[in-house]
Amino acid sequence: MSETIRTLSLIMVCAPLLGSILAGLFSKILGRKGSHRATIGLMLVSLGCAIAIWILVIFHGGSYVGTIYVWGLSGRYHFDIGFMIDNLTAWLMIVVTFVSTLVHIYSIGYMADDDGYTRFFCYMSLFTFAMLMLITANNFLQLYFGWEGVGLVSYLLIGFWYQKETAVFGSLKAFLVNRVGDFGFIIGIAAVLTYFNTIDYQTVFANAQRLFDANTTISVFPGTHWSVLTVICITLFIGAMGKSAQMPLHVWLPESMEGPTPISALIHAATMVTAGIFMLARMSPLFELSQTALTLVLVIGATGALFTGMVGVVQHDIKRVIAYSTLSQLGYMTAACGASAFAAGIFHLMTHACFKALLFLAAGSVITAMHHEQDLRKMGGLYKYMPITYITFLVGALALSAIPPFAGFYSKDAIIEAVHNSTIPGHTYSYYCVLFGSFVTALYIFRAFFLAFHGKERIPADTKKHLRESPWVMWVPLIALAIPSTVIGALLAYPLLYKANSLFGNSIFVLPKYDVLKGMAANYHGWFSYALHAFITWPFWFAVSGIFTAWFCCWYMPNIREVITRRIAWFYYILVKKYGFDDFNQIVFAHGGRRLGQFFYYVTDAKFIDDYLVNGSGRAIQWGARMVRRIQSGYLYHYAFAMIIGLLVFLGWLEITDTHIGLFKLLTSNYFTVE
Amino acid sequence: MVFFPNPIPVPQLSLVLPEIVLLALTCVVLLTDLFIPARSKIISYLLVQASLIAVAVILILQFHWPTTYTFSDMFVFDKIGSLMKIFMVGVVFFVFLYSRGYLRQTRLPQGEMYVLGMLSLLGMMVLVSANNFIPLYLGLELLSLPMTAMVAMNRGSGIAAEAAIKLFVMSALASAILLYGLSLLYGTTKSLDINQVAQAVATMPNSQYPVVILSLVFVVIGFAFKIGAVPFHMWVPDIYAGSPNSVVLFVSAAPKIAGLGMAIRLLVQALPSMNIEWQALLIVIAILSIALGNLVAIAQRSFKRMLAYSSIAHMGYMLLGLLAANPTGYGAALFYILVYSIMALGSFAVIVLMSNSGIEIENISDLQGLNSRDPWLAFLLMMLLFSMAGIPPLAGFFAKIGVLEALIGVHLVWLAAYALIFAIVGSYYYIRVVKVMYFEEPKITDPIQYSMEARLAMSVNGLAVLVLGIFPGVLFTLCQRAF
Amino acid sequence: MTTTFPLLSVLIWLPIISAGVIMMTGGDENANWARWIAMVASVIGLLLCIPLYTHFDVNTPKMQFVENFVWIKAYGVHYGLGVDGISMPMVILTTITTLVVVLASWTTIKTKVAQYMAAFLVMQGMMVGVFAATDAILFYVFWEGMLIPIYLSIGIWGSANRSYASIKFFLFTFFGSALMLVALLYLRIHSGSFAIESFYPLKLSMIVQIFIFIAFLLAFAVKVPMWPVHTWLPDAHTEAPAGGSVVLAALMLKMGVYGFLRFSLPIVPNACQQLDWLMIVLSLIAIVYIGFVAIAQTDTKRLIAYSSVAHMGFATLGCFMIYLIVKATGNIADAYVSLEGAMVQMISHAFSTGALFVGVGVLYDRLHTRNISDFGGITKPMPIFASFMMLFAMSNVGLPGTSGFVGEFMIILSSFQGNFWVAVFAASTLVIASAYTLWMFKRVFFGQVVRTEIAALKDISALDTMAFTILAAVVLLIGVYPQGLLRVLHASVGHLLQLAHVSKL
Amino acid sequence: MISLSSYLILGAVLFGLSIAGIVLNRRNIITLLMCVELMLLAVNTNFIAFAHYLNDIAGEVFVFFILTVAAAETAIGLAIIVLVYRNRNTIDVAALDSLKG
Repeated sequence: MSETIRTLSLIMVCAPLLGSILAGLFSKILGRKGSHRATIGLMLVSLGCAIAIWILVIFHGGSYVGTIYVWGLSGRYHFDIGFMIDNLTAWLMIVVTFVSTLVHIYSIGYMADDDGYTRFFCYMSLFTFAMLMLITANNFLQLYFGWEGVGLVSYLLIGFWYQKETAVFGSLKAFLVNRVGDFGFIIGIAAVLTYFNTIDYQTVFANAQRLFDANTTISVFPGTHWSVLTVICITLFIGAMGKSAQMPLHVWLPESMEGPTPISALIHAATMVTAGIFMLARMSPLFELSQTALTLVLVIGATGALFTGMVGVVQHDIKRVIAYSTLSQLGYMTAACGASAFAAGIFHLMTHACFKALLFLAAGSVITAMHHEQDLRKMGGLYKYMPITYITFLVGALALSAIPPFAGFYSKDAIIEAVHNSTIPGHTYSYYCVLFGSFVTALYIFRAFFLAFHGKERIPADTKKHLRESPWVMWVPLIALAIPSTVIGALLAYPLLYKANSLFGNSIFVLPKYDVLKGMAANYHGWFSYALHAFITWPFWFAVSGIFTAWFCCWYMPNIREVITRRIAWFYYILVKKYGFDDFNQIVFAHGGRRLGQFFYYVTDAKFIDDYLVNGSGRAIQWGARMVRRIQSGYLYHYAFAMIIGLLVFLGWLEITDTHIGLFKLLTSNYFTVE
Repeated sequence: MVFFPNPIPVPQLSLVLPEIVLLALTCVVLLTDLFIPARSKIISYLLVQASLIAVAVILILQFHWPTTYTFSDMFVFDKIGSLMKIFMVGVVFFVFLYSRGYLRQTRLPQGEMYVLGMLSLLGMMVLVSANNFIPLYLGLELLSLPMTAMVAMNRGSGIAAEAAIKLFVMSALASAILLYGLSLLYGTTKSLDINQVAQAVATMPNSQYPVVILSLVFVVIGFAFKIGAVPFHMWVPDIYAGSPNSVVLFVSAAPKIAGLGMAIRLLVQALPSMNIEWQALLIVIAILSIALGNLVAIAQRSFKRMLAYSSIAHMGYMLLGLLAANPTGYGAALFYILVYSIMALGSFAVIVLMSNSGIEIENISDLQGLNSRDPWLAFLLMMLLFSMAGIPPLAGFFAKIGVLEALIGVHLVWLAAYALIFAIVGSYYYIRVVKVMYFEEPKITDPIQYSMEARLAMSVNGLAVLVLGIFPGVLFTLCQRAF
Repeated sequence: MTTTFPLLSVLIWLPIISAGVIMMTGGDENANWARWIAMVASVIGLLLCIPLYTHFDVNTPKMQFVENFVWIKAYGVHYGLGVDGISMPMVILTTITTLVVVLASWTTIKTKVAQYMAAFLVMQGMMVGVFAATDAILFYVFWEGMLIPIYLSIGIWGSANRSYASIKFFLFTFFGSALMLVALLYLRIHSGSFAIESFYPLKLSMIVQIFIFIAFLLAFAVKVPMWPVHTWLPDAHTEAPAGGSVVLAALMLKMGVYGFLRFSLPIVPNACQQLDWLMIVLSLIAIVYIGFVAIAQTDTKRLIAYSSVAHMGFATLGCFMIYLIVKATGNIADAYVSLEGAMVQMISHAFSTGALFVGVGVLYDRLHTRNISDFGGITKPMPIFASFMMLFAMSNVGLPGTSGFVGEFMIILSSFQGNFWVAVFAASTLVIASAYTLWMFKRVFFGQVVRTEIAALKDISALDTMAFTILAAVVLLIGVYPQGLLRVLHASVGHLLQLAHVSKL
Repeated sequence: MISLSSYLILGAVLFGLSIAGIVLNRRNIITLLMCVELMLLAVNTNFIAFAHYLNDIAGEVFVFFILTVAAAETAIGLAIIVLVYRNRNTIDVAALDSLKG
């Protein structure tokens, strides 16, 4: 069976690559239709394989770990390209291929008028390939390959409209911030190689406990002795912070909304940004052994969950609202991992992938209908024109707000509960963050919902004329996503989270002392009772009050927003300024880096080294040459004088050093033997 | 009183055949030249070249003969001398070849130039074969005096006259100093014969050392003057700059070889036991020459003056080989000077050839855009310049390697490093000339016109540094075996 | 293995002889002849590399394809050629690069075509000579001899400030190698032979080793170039014609690192160990400091030039991390990654940076400017070109899947084994390199087309596409399957590591 | 009897005087010519003294050669001085500085 899985995996991974190559290199031959047909067809192949693997893995207990080919051998280390197909991977590949396929289809409609149509499909398939490489990796090298690969495509896609200044700026920013994360990530990989002498997952995981027991430390700063595992985990987590947009490396994600909307759905909501979460879950055997790292993960995640959500409340761009929502939800997932509820994190990842992709695509549907107008202030009352979009957006919003029985409820509630039950340092703070976060979540998404679909119509007249529901290629994916957004929570909560032998199998490792989900499992009695139970829990009421507030402020009494804004102007200002992260980065890193570079270049390099040292020595030699040249005065007597001086100096020197006899003595003594 | 206790043995005239032939033919040329009209000067030219070829052929045929002393040991026939003579004759041959067109154009007297040149050549040949101070001195003077006359050959030029008087006074001073040294040496050793002097100095009581050192300093100065090493170099730039180009061509190459020959006779063969002392002197002279030559050359605008300073620097490098005071070093120095003579010949030849087209080439800027005007000539000059800078695979590089290896062999690593650091400084002015030739556009675009045989000679000359660079082995071995 | 066919000699002399033939085609009226002869010569060169690769025995560190004749008996100089795992890839690199240069210069060079092509073919031959020489003097001859054609190519076909740049380049490199010659002569006096391998077993005292090390360091550091002797490079690269920049970046710089591997490490291991901190610090300065300098550039070529310095910093870092690694882990086998990483980094850098230079050359040829601010929106009129450039930029940034990644990855990973902070500083290139590369890319290729000249541009020609395709293929191939390269290195690197750890006191 | 040293000292003094003459004289080239002759005479003194005291004839022979050469030298020197005068209308040593640097 493992051979079958191997073959299927290979097909699954390579099909999108092939699609990408076809759409990229042969677009002239294939044309627009041919390109999207090829890529979508191959995506379907990939999806089919993913499903087949999923069935094999989940229901038949299959797995595959092995090398596809040797990437490089060096010394006693080998770097391979290989697959590790287990339960975790199986779940994720379903998510990736599923969402990706839908987004491909959706893009036919969304990108219909764009010049870069084939290029777009090429990028998307390439992305899918990279993402699949990432999740199927059996070693850190391939993980890193996928990691950076998705980063690249993300960069390309954010800057897809390369003539738009904000888009290219956003793409550059996204790449650079991601690179900061990768910087940590590669250090983490280096540490893994150093201390485990391999970068294969299996060996690393198998030896983690031993390393922990041996209490190996590393002296990063002189005098400090930090546990190696902590250092590894924290550096790896820095990578995750970049990719999964955790504070303070979250700044790129809102900018990434400059890309086409399907991309926002696919990359910046459903899949790529969750790579960090996947990595945390994958590395659970390491993270579990470092409480420090877990605390960091928990606190950063929880902080992000609350504070980025709050920024979402003041955004006017519909996509940005959802983008901040993504940040917030990523915070939840991270916090879950920090609380050792990796399964909950992954589960939320999955539900989030569905409902967030749904929200984005729905927003995209709105945006196309509005002729690429994204400002919420110019919408309103859209429900009349776009019923399907309206309904599906509502489903997404409910799922996001964790209203039972929608999918988001099961995953998010589990996270909040897990954080609550966690025992590691920082859990109390984190609990309040995620708890209050659920209010914020409901507030911002329903604010957007009400502003867009309800209330007064603020749509420009000429847009209104053409306002209608999107074509079927666009709404079919919406429905296809709305269904799982509704049901998978109820369906999968038990088998994934609470079942004794969960569907994640042993791909996630949790130490008994941190196993919060196990405790929660005791209170879980089926999806329905769990949903009912929600009515007596805080998160639910926070969410409901969030919805209510949004309704009150945005639909029922829209003018009150003005009042509130004025009352808490300073707070509003902080939120609008996004806590100053952007300005800080712009001033300190972007400007500072450039200034530093200019200083190095103009002062140290050009002035000091090149002008003073290099050309300076040249000038010194020329000056010396001019000086020495003056000796050649042209006067005969000077020439003769030089000669005589030379004669006398040589004479004096040799006579004195050689014989200690003065010239006078020489002339007066009888040195000449005359017989 | 019996003046001749022993009858003088009959000298082996065959050994001096080249000198005799040269002298005889010089006389012939002198006479012929008097009687042929100006438009038929080609006859004397051909005669001169033919006689040089004849001399060269004799020299080559005699090359394998063993070392022999004759004329009461006043004359020595050995490999060192033969090798040097072959090169000197060859160089002079090329000098005349290049000069013909130039002399015709500038209306300088051709016949006189040839005769004086041949006499000077004769002086050089006598000098390098001398085994006694008397022929040595005579050779030296026979070399210098015609040269002085040649410098003054352009009778209408005040600069040439100035150059001539400077050369005259300075060389008179130098030979007087040399003679003074020789007189003291004679006083201590009671002989003018080089071998006997060597013997006498080797077995001399310590008390006489100061006098020998005194004479040594004088002798070294005499020789250092001849090759133009610092601080006895002052005449070199002025003479190069002041004389007609074809004379510079003559002055720059062959006499340097003779200068080394003189050093070998005087220092290596007459004063081998004083090697510590003259080594010390030569180190100082070499250090000064290398530094001053390379430095001041940078500040020059005149191409001839620049080459003059470059020659000073090159003499410094050559001395590095000599001061190693072992056969390897001498061989390396000999190789260096031979290679240098080719390089100097070639680079001055370019000015001579370019001067043909009317304008006198004086400044570096006159070479502007040579690559566009005459790519081949530019290429050859570039080869020569890079060779002088010591860039492989050209002959100059192996010449440098030879002397440096000799130096390192006697543990003077610091001196080798010093020499190379100044070689970098020196390379600047060579590549600056290449820059002017290649990277700049010419102001005058006319092609350069010169005769076919000059072109051929130039090619041989320029490619010689490449060929000698790729196959330096034969010549180098010859030089090494000479000692 | 030994063959009777003098493959290496042919690789050296075929281009040089072809250059002679090209020179005979004369002036620019026969430019096409010159181009075609150059093309044929370089293609033959490339084809000859196929047997070089396939017949190469990867299991031995010994020199292969050996040719050895007495060249100059009086000096004891041999015409000794041979390649091992370290030099063989370099030879192939040289031939590929030359072909690319010929293709890329096909239309851009319009004056003195014959001389241009000849210069580059001579360079190819000499560079193969540098990498294949087993005799120190032969090595030196090629090493220095190469200055002549490259000097001329910068000076004749370069842009406005070419004289200054070419002279600076020449003096810098000449300055560096002068003392190396002294060191080589010194070694020869002691070993009695100029064969490089005869220097390896020499016993040398520490002080002597340090002197020799410094002599070598000057020579190689200038070529690499390492901070602070790097300032010739931005000028030379900027002013050189596209082909010259490519050869400089792709090959000349490699000679420096190659020198470290062939001379410094095995001949003076104790001094290397003693002074490895110096090399590491200089390498890190190159990576971080030069990275920042690159950010400040306003000239595309200059930016890429500085990025070269930074990338070569990785190569030198890889070379000299070995002592720290072995000290930390106690196992020589651990140092392989670092050294092999350095090798891969060199080769990869050759292709990606070379390609970027070709690219800038393409733009310069059309727009006659190199200022970043004069560009903008190039992607619109030249999508194919932009795609290629994106690939090479990404390789420059070190994206996995491209060749640029492999070396950096290996070096960062292994330097961690030696020292945490070294790895941290080295890894900072991830951010810095992407900052300068992509920021430039953004300003050149993205954004609105503001100038009419840019809007009127046509996409690259078939020849350029061919050149880029060759480069892109190699970049991707190494990125995806570096083992093809690593397997060649393995035995020789192992041998070198052993030599580098034998005490010679 | 006059000792050898006395002759040598005479020679040295003559030599030194002539050198001083060359170095100090800034006016007339003719003086230079005379100084050169004087130097050769100093050398001749040395040779003859040595030849006499060593009882060796070679030194004296050498002196003859030196005298002959000196004559030739003077001839050439005077010719050049004439040339200088013709071209420059002066034989001032200090005026001969157009070649320098």
